[in-house]
Amino acid sequence: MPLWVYILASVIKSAVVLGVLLTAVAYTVWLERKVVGHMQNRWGPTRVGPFGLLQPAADGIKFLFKEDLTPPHVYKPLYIAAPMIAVIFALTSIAVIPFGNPVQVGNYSIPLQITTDVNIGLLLILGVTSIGVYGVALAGWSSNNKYSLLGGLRASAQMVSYEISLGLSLVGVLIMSGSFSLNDIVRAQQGHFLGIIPRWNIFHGQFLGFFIYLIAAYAETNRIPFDLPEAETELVAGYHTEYSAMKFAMFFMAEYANMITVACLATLMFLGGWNGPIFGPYALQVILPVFWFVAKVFVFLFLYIWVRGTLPRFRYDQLMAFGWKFLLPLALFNLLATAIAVAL
Amino acid sequence: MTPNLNLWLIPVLPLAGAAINGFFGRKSSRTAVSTVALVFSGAAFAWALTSVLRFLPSEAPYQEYLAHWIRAGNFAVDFALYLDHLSVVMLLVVTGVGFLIHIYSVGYMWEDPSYYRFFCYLNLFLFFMLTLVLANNYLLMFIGWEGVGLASYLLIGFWFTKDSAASAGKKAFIVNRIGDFGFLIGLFLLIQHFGSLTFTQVFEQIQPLGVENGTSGPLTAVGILLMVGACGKSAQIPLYVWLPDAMEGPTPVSALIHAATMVTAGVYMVARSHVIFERAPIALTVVAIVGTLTALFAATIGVAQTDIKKVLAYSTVSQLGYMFMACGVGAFSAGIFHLMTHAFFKGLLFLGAGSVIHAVGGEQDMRKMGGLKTYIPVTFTTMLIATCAIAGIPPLAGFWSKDEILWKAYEANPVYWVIGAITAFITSFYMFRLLFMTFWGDYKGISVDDHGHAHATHGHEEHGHGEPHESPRVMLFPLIVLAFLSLVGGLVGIHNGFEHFLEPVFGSEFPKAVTSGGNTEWLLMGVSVLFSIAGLVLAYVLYVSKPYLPQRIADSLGNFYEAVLHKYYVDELYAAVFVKPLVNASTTVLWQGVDRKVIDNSINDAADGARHLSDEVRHMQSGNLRSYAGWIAAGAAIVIAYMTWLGVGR
Amino acid sequence: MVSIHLILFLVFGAVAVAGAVNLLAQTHPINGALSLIAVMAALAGEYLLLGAEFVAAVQVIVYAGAIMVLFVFVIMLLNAGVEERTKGSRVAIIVGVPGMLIGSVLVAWILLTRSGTQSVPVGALPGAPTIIGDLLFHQFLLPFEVTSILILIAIMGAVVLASKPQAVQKRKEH
Amino acid sequence: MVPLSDYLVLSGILFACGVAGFLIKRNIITIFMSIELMLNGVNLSFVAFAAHWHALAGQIFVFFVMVVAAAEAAVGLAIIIAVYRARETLNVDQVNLLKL
Repeated sequence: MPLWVYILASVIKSAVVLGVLLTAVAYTVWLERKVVGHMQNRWGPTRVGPFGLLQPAADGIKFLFKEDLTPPHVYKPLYIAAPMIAVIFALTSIAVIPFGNPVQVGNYSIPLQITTDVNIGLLLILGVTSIGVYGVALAGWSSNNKYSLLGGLRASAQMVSYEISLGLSLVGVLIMSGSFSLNDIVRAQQGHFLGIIPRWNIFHGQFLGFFIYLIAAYAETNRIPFDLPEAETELVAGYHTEYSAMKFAMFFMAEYANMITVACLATLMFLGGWNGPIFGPYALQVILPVFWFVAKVFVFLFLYIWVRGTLPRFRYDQLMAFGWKFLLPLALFNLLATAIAVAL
Repeated sequence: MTPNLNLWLIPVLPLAGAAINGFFGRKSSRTAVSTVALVFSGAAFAWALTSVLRFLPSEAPYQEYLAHWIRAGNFAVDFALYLDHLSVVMLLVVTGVGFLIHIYSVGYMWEDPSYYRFFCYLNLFLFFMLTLVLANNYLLMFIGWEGVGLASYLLIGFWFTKDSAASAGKKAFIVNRIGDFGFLIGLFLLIQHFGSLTFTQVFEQIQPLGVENGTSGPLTAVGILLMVGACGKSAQIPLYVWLPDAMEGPTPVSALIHAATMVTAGVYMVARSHVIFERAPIALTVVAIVGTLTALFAATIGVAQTDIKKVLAYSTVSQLGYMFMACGVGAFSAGIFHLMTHAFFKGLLFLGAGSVIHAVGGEQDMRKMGGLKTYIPVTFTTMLIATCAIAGIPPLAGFWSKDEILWKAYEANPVYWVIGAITAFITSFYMFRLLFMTFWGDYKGISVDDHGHAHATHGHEEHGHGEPHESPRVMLFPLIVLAFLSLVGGLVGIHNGFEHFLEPVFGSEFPKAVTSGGNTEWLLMGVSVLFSIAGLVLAYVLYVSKPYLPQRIADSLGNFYEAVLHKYYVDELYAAVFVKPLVNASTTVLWQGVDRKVIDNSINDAADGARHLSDEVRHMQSGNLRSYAGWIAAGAAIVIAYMTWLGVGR
Repeated sequence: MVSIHLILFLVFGAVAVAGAVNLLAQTHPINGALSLIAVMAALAGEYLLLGAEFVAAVQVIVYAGAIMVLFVFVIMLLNAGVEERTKGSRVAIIVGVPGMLIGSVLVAWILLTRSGTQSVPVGALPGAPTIIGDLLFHQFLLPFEVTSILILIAIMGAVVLASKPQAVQKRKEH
Repeated sequence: MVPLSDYLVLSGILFACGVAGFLIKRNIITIFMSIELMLNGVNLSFVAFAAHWHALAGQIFVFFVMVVAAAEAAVGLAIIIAVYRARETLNVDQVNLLKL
């Protein structure tokens, strides 16, 4: 593949993915408001556009034009840098996620992911998300506000704690596929049991792993029931109390982008990635895997929202005790069981 | 090739016994302690006997490699054992007589509060003695040599609360050190010249060498130095002084260590080194002269002693002199023969003396005995046999071996024979003097209830001590066995049977002795028997029929008698010449000068200096982390600079 | 010819050195921590250049993502302020700094004069996770287990050290 | 192609910066971070040597260094917290009672 093709393909892919991602972020917000509204027996946004579909655009415009307040006692460099850090690392991790089988364009096989197939793709995602915590932590600290500080402290402790369970829940999958490459992991999930049940990891002995991943992912993304860093009833708004306008929006974007990344990862690791019934002409064969992928991500996101509409918030000591005393041993057990099963 | 004999068991068994008694004896009953001691020493004897029986058919020496010990360059010493016909004799004597004396001790020591300690030491002694005998190299032999010295020290000073016993132990130890010094230097010379201490290797290298003339050869030096060592261990002039004092120990110890086994180690060592001595005539002459002089000298002292054990001690010294005389004239097998018979009858004499002492309640002065033959008939009978044996009355054991030695001595040089024969006469005289003073006449002892000694005999207080009485059976049994051996032990020497037995070791260098026998030998034999009987008669005259005579003779001899009575003032001479100057020099120069001024002061100065230095340096310990880091950085820089200067990594 | 490898090396190296110097220059510990994170990220880049991709990933996850989070957490927890410029140690300035400088200069001199021109090719040694894992669980199994015990002890030590004395007291009473 | 010595020089610079930080910094947390900087400098030379000598053991070493650094960070930060509780300061110049 000549260099120019490579660069061109990368630019196109980046633009498309970024556009889709940001749109998805915006519409996940809309979806959440809508779904939670219906769950709570109300309508959610309805005014802007049909079914309130233009609501995200309106919100965006509002954030852009709002006055950007900087409180006087903040530590300015970090106060400004923190939301950027958050959003940058949230968006970066999408780079290594593959959406489907490589596409034949002319003579060239173009992989449906921004980077080429990196064989430590999973580790990159973990690394990048683990750095993402700095955004929240620094925001809390630099705001020079005790609510923010508490939120930041909570966020960093919580994310470091649950990252371990998250990582360990993924190791089971890694043992089964024998590779860090996300493409390989998806490829290992092709086929069916008994002709019907897809050979996804969630059905292939990793249900416990998926369960652990699910819980740890909620904690990692600071979502209900683990949204203590921004618990409005006790900390006003946690680490983003002092933020407004676009900086506030950046945290929001980061949170939803992280949700999407986590959902993508769940899809790749446990739900068979883009595997699904494929038929029809070549164009359909190209589109269908992407469709399956997006569908699974959507299901996962819906689960997020559903949980948010259902569960109350944990207390902080419960959160920590749960993470260290229940989830971590469970993850270790899962790892051990998987290793023994594979070894046998 | 001989089958594996597992010789190592023989020394290790007594060691195990010593360990068990030493660690657990304090809490155990006397029966348990004696059972352990007897079982392990008896097992050693039994194993030695079976090993010897399995070994004997072969002529070649048997070697047993156990473990590495020292490997330094080409020099190697191993833990390895060696068995040939010479060691066989020693092995059987040591384990056999040792076992008998163990049995005897059970009775003799029964009342002693440190019963277990005694048997622990005794077993330990057996271990070291067997190591000495079975070693296949000089160094391992030296270990045994030192070990028996240690055991001897411990046992002489067994009643260490008694001053004389403690100092006798020290004396034995220190005098032995002088001999060991010579021995060690001899070993160093061997290493220097032959690069080995293993018997076979050393002797292999010496075999081809010719006989040395003059005094300058290495073999002569080695021989004389080894003889110095033997003098210390075997109580020869000038290092004999410790042995009479060693009688402070319990009597079984005197019998086992200071008569039958340990003191003969020197003879064994000289015989073992016969290859060296045969090629060093000067050294051999030294051995002969020392032996001859000691024999005569000690015998004359023995005449005047009144302590029953002292008489026996000087007799032992004298008999050891005989053995060295034999070795000195090249008749090693005769020496070993006498060693064996001596072990029987001298062991018996000591045990008998112990029985006598036991009978009279701890008294050792013969002047307070007398008339005991009716009280203690068994002891008397066995003592009589032993006395006849040592006096050389045919056909008892001593006659054969002594006659053998005198005959060999005559062949070498008639002067030896003359002195030897005179010594035999004196020996006969003082031994019968002992016998007559002890058993004939009337009992002069008082009915002792309080015996000054903290002896094993103080159990007699329980049943009162009026009449002298016979010892328990456990003590009599060894007496009888040894008496039997003293009776018949010499018969193996008829027709040079013993020499032929030892031929694999010493070679058949005696064809001359067999052929040129005849009249001269018979004549000499007759003369020596005559001398012995003369001694007997003289003793009878002086101490039985005319008991007033000895005092008169003593008076008429005057100063000479005084000198003999005081053992020729040798102890006093040594004290004046060696001990006192040493003590003075140690006190003034070493203690006050070197130790106080040099060593103490330098240590104090060093401590003061360290304190002053610390006073300065401790400012470095400021408690400030960054200062520490600073010192580390500076130190690292110095190391890096030094390594750069050295050119590391170039 | 200036290769892309060299350019990347220089860029990452510049970031690392800048971060390290910034760590020295900044008076506020949180800035120091961020500089250190930058250094670590740049070093991860250097590791990628050297073909040690797994090391690079672990560098980011463990160092930047966990250890430094701990630092930041503690800084936030203790509300560490701007450093006071106390003069507690003359030794560090008078002895330590010159020592450090001399040592560095010597080492640099040795490196630059004696190391020749051997160069390290890009991706010369693929540090693939499988190979590393294989080494770690076979050849280096014992050290691996030992370090796992070490870290277990460290966790317990940290819990004991950092828990409040009253809390320990309370637990004893129960 | 980058000469090995360049990697080593970079690693040396980082290490020297760490040493300097240890010497001139007063805040105990910063000093601790200087130690981490030194460890990172050493790690770089390990990886560079691993690539140069084609020996993966160098990379394995880095893992062990990281593990030790993690353990050290856990314990060290706990100690820092304990010190801060006891003395209400993070300045090492004021934590100097451990002396004669």
